[in-house]
Amino acid sequence: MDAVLGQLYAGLSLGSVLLLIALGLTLTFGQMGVINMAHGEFLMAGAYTAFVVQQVIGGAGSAMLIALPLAFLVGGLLGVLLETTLISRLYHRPLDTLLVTWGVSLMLQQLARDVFGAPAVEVRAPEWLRGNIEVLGVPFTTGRLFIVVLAVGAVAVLSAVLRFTSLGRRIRAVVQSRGLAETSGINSRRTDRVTFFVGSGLAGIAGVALTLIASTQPYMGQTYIVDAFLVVVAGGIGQVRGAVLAAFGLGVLQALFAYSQSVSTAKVLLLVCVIAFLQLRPQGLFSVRTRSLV
Amino acid sequence: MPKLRRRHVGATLTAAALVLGTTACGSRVDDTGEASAAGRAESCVDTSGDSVRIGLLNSMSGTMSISETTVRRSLELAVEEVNADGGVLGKQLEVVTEDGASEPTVFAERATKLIQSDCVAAVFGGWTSSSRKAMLPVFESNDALLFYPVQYEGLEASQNIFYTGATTNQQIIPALDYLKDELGVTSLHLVGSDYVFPRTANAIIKAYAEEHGIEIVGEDYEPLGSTEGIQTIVNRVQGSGADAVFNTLNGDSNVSFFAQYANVGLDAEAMPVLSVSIAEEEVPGIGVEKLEGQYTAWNYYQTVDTPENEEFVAAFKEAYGDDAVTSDPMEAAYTSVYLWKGMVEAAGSFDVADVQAAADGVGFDAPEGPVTVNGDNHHIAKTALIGRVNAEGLIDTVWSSDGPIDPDPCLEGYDWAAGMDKDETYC
Amino acid sequence: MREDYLEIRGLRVSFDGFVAVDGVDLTVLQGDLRFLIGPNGAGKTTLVDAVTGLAPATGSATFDGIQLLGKKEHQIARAGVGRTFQTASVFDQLTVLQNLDIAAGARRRRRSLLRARGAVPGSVQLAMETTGLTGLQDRPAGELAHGQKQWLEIGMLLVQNATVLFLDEPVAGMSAEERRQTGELLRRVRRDHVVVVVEHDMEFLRAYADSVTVLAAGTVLAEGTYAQVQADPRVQEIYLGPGSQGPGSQGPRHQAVR
Amino acid sequence: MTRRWAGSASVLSGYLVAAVILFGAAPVLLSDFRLRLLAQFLCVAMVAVGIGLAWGSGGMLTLGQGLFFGLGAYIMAIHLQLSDAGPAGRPAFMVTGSGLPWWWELFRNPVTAVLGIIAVPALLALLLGLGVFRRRVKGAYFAILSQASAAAFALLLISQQNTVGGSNGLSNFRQFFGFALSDPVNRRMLYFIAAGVLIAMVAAVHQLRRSRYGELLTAVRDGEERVRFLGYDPALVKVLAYVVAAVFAAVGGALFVPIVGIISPSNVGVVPSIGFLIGVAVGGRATLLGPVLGSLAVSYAGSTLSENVESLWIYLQGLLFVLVVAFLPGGIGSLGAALRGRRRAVGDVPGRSAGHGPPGRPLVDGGGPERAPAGARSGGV
Repeated sequence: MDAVLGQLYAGLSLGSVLLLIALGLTLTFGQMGVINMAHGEFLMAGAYTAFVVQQVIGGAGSAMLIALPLAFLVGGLLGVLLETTLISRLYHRPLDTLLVTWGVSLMLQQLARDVFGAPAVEVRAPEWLRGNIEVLGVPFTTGRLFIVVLAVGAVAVLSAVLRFTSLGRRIRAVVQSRGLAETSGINSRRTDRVTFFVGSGLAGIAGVALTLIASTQPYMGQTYIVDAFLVVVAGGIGQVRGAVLAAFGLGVLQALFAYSQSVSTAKVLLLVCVIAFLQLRPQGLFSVRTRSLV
Repeated sequence: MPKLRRRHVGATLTAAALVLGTTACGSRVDDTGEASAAGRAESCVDTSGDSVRIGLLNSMSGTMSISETTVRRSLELAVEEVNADGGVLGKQLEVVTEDGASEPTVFAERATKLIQSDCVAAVFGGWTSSSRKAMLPVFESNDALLFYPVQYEGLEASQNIFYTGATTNQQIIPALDYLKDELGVTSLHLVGSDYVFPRTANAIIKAYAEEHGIEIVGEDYEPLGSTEGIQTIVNRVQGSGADAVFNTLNGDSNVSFFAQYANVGLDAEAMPVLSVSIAEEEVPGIGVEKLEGQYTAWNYYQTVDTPENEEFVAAFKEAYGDDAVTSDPMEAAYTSVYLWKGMVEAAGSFDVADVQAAADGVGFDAPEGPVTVNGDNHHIAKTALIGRVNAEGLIDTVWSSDGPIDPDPCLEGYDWAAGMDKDETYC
Repeated sequence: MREDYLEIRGLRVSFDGFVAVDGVDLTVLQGDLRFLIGPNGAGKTTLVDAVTGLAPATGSATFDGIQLLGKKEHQIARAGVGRTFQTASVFDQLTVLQNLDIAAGARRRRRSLLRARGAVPGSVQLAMETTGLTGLQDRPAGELAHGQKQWLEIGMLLVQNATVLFLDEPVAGMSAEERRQTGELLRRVRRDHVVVVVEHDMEFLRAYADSVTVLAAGTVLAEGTYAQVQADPRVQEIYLGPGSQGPGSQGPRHQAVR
Repeated sequence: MTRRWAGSASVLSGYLVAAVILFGAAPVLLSDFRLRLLAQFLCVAMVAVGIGLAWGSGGMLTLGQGLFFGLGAYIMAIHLQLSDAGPAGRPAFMVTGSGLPWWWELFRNPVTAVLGIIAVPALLALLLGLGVFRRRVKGAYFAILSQASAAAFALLLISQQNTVGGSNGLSNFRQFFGFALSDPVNRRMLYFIAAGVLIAMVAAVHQLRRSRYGELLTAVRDGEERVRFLGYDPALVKVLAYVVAAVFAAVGGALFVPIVGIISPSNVGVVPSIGFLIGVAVGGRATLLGPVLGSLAVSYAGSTLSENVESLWIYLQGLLFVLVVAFLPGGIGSLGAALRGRRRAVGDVPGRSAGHGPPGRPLVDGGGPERAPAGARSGGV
């Protein structure tokens, strides 16, 4: 029982990490058809933001709180920079954005290496994010709990924005039909930029969260990007609820496989599951009925 | 028109086939019986001038560059010292550097280049087992010399490689002795990265444990560079109730492992972790407070109290800044240059065969203490040290073996290892 | 000569609860140039989609005794039912000849696919002559004028050996002269094909339609000759009446389903 | 017609030049070391030829060719290990393993090994391709799935320490079908084999491209939905190109093993799989020779530049990807044509203008593959 509960929690926390990364991806993928391989490097930028903030102000507790919004800003600005300089030229060639952003990600990794050095740097977790809360004899580590909360919060805020604000309505309109949205007076170019900002900003936040459980080093983004894309594909493009279900589903599945088999086998099984799943639902869990995407 | 074109394509292919056909076939394995005897390239090492070339082959890019950059630095430091001291056999060492790019095939390619194009007398470098395995056939078929500076899984003894890091009986087995005798451990959980060193080390540990009545309560592997399964692994470790953890995780997985380990409320008191792949330079990235009090097994620490080490650390800090730390692989690399120098001078020649013949018994007062080359298996006798991480992030020696331990890469001196599968080429 | 006909009975298409086509019956005979009209959202294109396999539907649509519903697009095409699209969708990178050759080739034996094309196949030659594209055979389709692209599409239908042709707004965006030529082309084609044209252009309709079916809100509102349909008060009310869309109006191309 | 003539003439002279360089000049001018390196590059170029067909002509961006490269390489490596070990022998590396896995035995025989190198990847590609293309998974979905499959394959290999050497992979081969690998004459023979195979592959793709199938493949790339309504099943059309690309990658991998002397999971994962694409993009994905030449140039640049200025090559690699894909989707070869095209058609859509490539074959503009004809699924109700 303990073991099952512990593994469910492991799955939940892994799912939260994947969700934080995949949320931004699914937004940009859904709205613009852009596959941003540099998304992982925005995550890395967020993690290094946390490191820099900690170096500057020292106190780990306040540093984490300052780093979160700052990392959102850093990730977002990097995203907008990428969008305006390169991606905006490639909207009609989605597969090419994949390759171009891969090139960007290579350069960003090397840049991080040259600036911060190759070895991992330490971002100390604040006092209140160390240790655990024990429930039913299972230790729920507060650091991972924080990530779960962060992910749930991000989903809540994002859903609220999409549903209730005019920005959200614009985004949904563009996702469903770019042409129609444009003819009804929505500046889709500006909406794209805002979406990219938000999506990349979320990666920045995910980066800060990752410093609690993983090492902060130039290649950290690469470790997660493939899994995050699997979440996007399984969830259905442009679907927040799909991403949520897919992230937690894949997270829990992986944790259970890892417990019963081994960690490596778990990842292989996971991929097999996703391919099998796409046989049943090629559009992912949820799909938007659009006339532009065939 | 299409016909014309097809005919030309056909002509090209025929030409290709002709060229293939007329190429005289080289020796067949059956012809000579022994493949390696055939057509070995002649050495092109030039020792006529007042300098001689050596190659430094380390990963300066890619994931392994984190560790290998520091090895490169200590190699360069040693070469500088040797040159300042008059060189080897009166010849200055001229360094040719290459990047292994954390990629075994690149190691093989660059090793070939160093031997065949740059005509170096010896190559120093490599870190991962896969890089060594990739280079091994290159050095054997070209009959050249590689000095490999990292502790590894043993069970190999090529005549063209000198292994200046520890083999398993100089690191893993003393660590197990320590856990059993000094800490009274009766059950162990094995945690490692998913690659050859942890898997082989754990095979040895399991054989040892069976002989000495230690229970292995769990064995988990995390893919290299990954952190996603760490939470599951720590869950399992905590649930296993083991007396101690034997940790062969490599690199960044350690960061995640120790953070999670501390967060679920485990520490060195509750369940000590003995790591064999965490050295001084990894400590800051993991976090000193998470590691404090945990154990490591090596043959050298920065805190080792010998006059040679005092000089080594001082020279290193002078060259690379006060924050620079020294570690076991760095020291082993530094030592390897001096050992080669000793062998060449004992042989009075740079020739590979002469150096191999003169290698046995060549010694050096290394920073870690006295070391001696074993001419049979090309490993070196060295002292095992168990250490604990202190509050400054350095490692203090808490136990050491009685003097240097003779290298035994094939574990021939251990009855309990007799049943293990071994590489018949070398063991 | 055998008379082919397309027979649709009780066709129903719904998307997420919205019924786009609601119990349509339609019979089109060979030699009859049938026009399908109706206001935006009437279900014209959806009907074509359903019969050609793009939209899942219930009911029945048979041609030559073969049930078309439930088959995959390429199987329906092989059964002899072809279509064009509102936006000309020819292969821009390929030449006119290549476009037609591909359209003509679905029944070729697999092995012949691996060889290069030797001489121009007769059916392709004929189609180029019929559509007036002979002189342009080596021109990439992407470089053709708008009208020429539409003709190329029709040509592709012809060489495809389709007996039932669905044409979705074939004259949209064409000049008057191009429309006339297209109309003549359709007249030539109808003799040995079942032809259904979805069209908004009333002038064109009046000039070339043999018969007209009016759809509204997913059902058949009226059917008959142009004059009969025009005289129908219900049709006038929803479509041709004063104040509604005049002749030639095409309406927006992309209407939302919901 | 004249354009066709010009095209065939230039392609023809390309063959001749390639044959002269590969069989004549290179072996004479290059040292053994450089020749070995060139042979290694030729193996990578074989993968590129396949990608050129699948991606350039067929629009399938396959980010997982490492999977097939690895399959071919590992089968070859297993065979070489077994021949080294002698009849009924066991390869030396299996130090912690218990016994020889049964599937190793399949590749002990040289004939079954060669068949396996072709058949295993072909079958896998057929199954994967049918599963994916039948369900109309394409574009980005397909790219991501193929990438994930390469990642999973690498992980699987790493976790199989006992059977395929784990992260160390397989190495230390002594012979190639009975010929000693330490003999420079035999190494030269390996180079000639690689060169011959590469030229044969280019010729095969050449024939495919000018065949009706090639035209059909391009049609599927530019309008998969439209092709369906002409009575073809696009899944079958795509699967063939995908299988051919897989087999080419596998053969490249199989020859890579004796030439380089090692195969390990780091040669098959995500990074090397994308690495195969750089050369194809640089050389011009939709041209016949672009993928080969681009791949060779990129391999050479990578090897030369990183020999001493390590980080520079990483930046340059990234920059190449960005500049070529974003601004020259037709590859370097289309640079001149792109400039001319831009001058000629001022009002042209950016990105499309790069489409007019070398004479003879229509060259894809970068936008072609993914842009389905808008009409295919649109239209009012």
